[in-house]
Amino acid sequence: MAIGRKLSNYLLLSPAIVLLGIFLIIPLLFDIALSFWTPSLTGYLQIFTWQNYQSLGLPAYQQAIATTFTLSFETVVVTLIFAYPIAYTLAYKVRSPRKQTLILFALVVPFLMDYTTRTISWYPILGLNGLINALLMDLGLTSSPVNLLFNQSAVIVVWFQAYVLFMMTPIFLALSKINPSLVDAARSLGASSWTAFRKVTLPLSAPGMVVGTIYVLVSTVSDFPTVRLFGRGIQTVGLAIAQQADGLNWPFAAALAVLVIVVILGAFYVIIRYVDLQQLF
Amino acid sequence: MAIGRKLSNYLLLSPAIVLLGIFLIIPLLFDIALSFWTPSLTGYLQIFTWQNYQSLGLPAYQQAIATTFTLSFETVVVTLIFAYPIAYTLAYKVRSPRKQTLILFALVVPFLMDYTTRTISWYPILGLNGLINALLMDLGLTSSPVNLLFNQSAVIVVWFQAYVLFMMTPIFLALSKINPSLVDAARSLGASSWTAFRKVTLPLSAPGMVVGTIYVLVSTVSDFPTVRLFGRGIQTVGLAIAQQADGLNWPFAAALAVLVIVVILGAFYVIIRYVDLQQLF
Amino acid sequence: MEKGEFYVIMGPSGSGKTTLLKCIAGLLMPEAGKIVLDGVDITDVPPHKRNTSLIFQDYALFPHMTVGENVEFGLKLKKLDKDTIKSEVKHTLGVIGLAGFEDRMPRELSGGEKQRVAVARSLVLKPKLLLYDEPLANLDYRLQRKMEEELKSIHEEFGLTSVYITHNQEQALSLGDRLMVINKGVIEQVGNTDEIYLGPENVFTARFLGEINVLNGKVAGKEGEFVRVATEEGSFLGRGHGTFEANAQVFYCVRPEKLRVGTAPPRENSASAKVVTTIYRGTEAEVILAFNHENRVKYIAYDVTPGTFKEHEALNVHWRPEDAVVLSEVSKVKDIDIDKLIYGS
Amino acid sequence: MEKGEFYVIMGPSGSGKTTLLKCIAGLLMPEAGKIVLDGVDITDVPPHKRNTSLIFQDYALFPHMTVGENVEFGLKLKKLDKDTIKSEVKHTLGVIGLAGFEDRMPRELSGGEKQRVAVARSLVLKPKLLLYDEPLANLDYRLQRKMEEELKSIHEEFGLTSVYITHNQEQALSLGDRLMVINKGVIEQVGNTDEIYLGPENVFTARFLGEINVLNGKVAGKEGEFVRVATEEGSFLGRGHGTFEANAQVFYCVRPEKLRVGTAPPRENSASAKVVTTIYRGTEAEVILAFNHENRVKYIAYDVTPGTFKEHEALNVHWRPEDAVVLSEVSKVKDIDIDKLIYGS
Repeated sequence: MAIGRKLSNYLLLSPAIVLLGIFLIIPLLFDIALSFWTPSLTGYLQIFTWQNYQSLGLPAYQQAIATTFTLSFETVVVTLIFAYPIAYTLAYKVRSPRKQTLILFALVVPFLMDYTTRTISWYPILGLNGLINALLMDLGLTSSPVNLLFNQSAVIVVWFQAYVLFMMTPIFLALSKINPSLVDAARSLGASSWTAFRKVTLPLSAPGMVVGTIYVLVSTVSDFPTVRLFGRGIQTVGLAIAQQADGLNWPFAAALAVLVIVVILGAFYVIIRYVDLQQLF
Repeated sequence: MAIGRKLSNYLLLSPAIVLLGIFLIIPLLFDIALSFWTPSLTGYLQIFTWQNYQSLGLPAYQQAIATTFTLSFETVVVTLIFAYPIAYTLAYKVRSPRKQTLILFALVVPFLMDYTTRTISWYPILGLNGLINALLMDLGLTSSPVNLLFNQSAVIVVWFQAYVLFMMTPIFLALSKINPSLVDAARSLGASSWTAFRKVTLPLSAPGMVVGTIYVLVSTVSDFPTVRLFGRGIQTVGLAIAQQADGLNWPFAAALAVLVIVVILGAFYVIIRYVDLQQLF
Repeated sequence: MEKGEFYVIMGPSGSGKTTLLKCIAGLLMPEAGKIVLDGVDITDVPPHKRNTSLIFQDYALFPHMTVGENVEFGLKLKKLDKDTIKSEVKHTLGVIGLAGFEDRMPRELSGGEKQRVAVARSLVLKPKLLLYDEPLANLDYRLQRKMEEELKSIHEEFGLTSVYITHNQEQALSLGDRLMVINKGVIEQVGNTDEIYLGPENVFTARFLGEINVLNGKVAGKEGEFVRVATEEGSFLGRGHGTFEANAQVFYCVRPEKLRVGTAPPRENSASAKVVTTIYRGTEAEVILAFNHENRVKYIAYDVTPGTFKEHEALNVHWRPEDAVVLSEVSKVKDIDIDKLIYGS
Repeated sequence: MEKGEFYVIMGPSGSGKTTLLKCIAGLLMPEAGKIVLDGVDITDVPPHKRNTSLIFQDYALFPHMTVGENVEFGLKLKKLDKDTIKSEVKHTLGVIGLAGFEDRMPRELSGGEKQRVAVARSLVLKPKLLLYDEPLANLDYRLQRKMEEELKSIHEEFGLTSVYITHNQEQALSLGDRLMVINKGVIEQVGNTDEIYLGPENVFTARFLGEINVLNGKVAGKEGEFVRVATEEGSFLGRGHGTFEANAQVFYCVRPEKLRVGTAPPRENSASAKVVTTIYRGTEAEVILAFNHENRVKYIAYDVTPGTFKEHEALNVHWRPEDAVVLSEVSKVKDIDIDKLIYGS
């Protein structure tokens, strides 16, 4: 009887598993296979080669890889610095759950903006004739317009706007879960507010920061349109993949994508190891 | 003293609020303003006009709006149907939290694939010489290759793969929060397994379904590259916005974006009203 | 189990109480054995067709339904007509003291009110068997006592056969007609509550049903209906359970409220002792006494004023032979740590 | 509050107990008034410089630290050297019976063990004032009784001045040297525990500290040290608190364990009554009696066997004038529903 039930559970589940396999795993496996095939004018030939991976070693791509992870890492740091205090305020200073929901909802609305429009909204703000330059010149801080677009800072600013919510939400959830007595307990045991925050709140909210970091990392690494629009001349892996794919060199694009997966998994592993060592879960 | 503390809280918070204002609210306001300005060859002139909104009434755009929401709605339905049983199995049949975490993690890995690569992985699967056609012809189910690409179904399939996790995660979280005694209680009060599911589990997991629906809705409406690559000839609002922005008709692109926001907010409102009426929160 | 009875199953955490109850309710399948209700084997009948109803420790009220909808849940599934349902719900809510609460949501109720709704929800179905899974465990002590009285009077009013599981001896003693003590899935003793309280068959049952003083000793002989036990502190008489061989290792047990204290000269079943410490609770006092050989016993005194017992004061303790029980067995389960089972740590 | 005392603050939920404790610990600011410790006004001193330590109801152990790290948390902040810290932690864990638990994580502990770690964590700092916020509320009844004894002996061993808040009258009576009863932020009564139990100043305090029978009546005169009260059921004598005018509305209160039952001819302070219902708990019985005019009282009988009291049986109830209290006030707070405050519903 018990075995029968277990079996029927698995049978019920099997169409779902098959679908998951087709839609999630097969493209991944295909991507890996593709990265070992030979490029051709029509896309690829099913002939094994190491060539695509060897090309990754070219200085241009090493440079792109370095730029990508530097940019992503900087974005993670910036979003973390700004998302944490907002999440903290929302979790601890806004008492009523109703107000919390309302504020979270209000924060989500700007994210409903279409991707393209959100992006073009930045030109009139950061551009040579844009809002900020007008402001700077009105205040007499500069006599001629400053170029605020088309550099790494511009990319980070746009990414910050696009992904800060992905950092804030998990931190907010992690902070909400912390029993407020713990901070009182630390205070009562002789810790100052700051020490209590450092020894109790911060380590207990680390899982939220880890999840937010992963979200931002994954999102920024493959977001090539922003780099194309705001970082002219900057080459990232995501952009390189898009260029290779446009040029029908799919196998090399696939190899670049595999590289990204490996690096992110590596980052996961390091973060989780570190967090686990600190006994946070 | 109490007032002093409150004030210092707000002061501490103010840089964060200012930044949020700049990075989240200003682009939104700018987008709305833009939608009332006059298009010009260089982008826009700050002259008020209703023209952009009047253009929304053109049959071509009405068609695009209808197509967009039909496609998004179908994707929501498909992801819901497949994500629910998987989330259910994960929440109730996989007992150990450790296994749950591992499975969730395994499901996330395919999403680490770069956007471009994930997309091009579908050509060799769905294409005329692709895996599925080879399979169909080997099995003798068809004599000549079937065109599986470049139609609405192809777009939905790709979106399903890209966004099913956004549907599954909130449903999984909502299901995990349900006290398992509730189903036992319903059974013990005379409900069959199916009735217990329908009257207890399903309504209590509705908030997860609502959140998942919102995620998928928002993501698909503005995802124009997938439509461009897999739905040749299909016109959606996201695509139209990108085309107008490319053609430097920013004000009209902005008006389209405002329309999307209004429609999604309307959908939110209806969903939340309905869910609230059923007393689910 | 007889019809109309209030049957209490008692055991420490992890003794299999809840598992047993869920097997009866059909929510779990027994690995072996049969479940028979009214002469019919219901082992393979699904829970919703069993005519049993389980009341949960955590209330398990449906949070998305009003109190009224919770209570009518089972009736609606029986497809009764609307007016009948409405009047039944109203009547039952009245009986449990929540008249007019139909439109409240569970989250608006206090712990005691939630518990009452949970009881009403099962009661309204008039099941053949009402199963209670430690329903008062999450309430505070005063409310527990009050709810005990209410459950007892509901039981008398509706006359439904009830099975109640708990690890709380006070509830077991005050609610049960009949009592089953279980431990790690093994039945330790079954009987009327007062029979078990006064005549436990082993040390586990004795200690689990309330505090009891235990002295180790050896059988010294039989004297009429009593057994004489030689302990470190002297040789005492008590009622024996089972047969006793001379010199067999036994446990000599007396409940703290059965001890008497005085300065009279030593008689049968008496010993001198010193006060170690005293805890006063209103006019009741719990006195820890040490005998000459340092064995400690607890004595409960009623109607005393603080200061009645002084530390190190010498007293004479005595008790009647019929109030002492001589036991040869610790438990039917081997190698258990009774303290751990009782205090859960 | 004196040095070394065990001071209990007792009140119903929402009476401001926890707020008061948090003000003492510095975690909240009082809106008015001062907090003085050892003659120094500490109202504006931040919590970590107060030398007070609070033990929380929900234990509040740091989940990301081992038991050892939890206990040494406060010592490390004092920047003591490592060896001192290690030996202090070891000693304190030994005292509370958790020697060798240093490397366990809080999630691996049972409720009672968590509570002990929470106590150890505060104890190890030897604060001037140890504050307990209902630390036993989440434990089961037996474990509560056991932990009460342990807390009492820890208090005696360390001699730290302690403030303990609770809404449980048993804990208040068994732990406290001195007791303060508060209600909605107002102090109802302060005194030694037995003084308050036997001489409550108003009905709220009387009922809150344990069960008590209350009859409404009018002052009929003074007789020596006693006040005569005319009630529906007769005219009775009792100790009065305060001054009483003739014909003033008063409450005549007797605790259930102070009633005596017999068939002797009526004397002073006696009335005939009928048994309504009886609940047996082991050898103790709780008997509800109805007087001639249907006023009900509770009587607690010790050392009886089930069946001693029969329904509708007529009895004669009597009690000593010094065991009855005549009160003129319900509470210092106006318009309260005592039942709701006591049972929380």
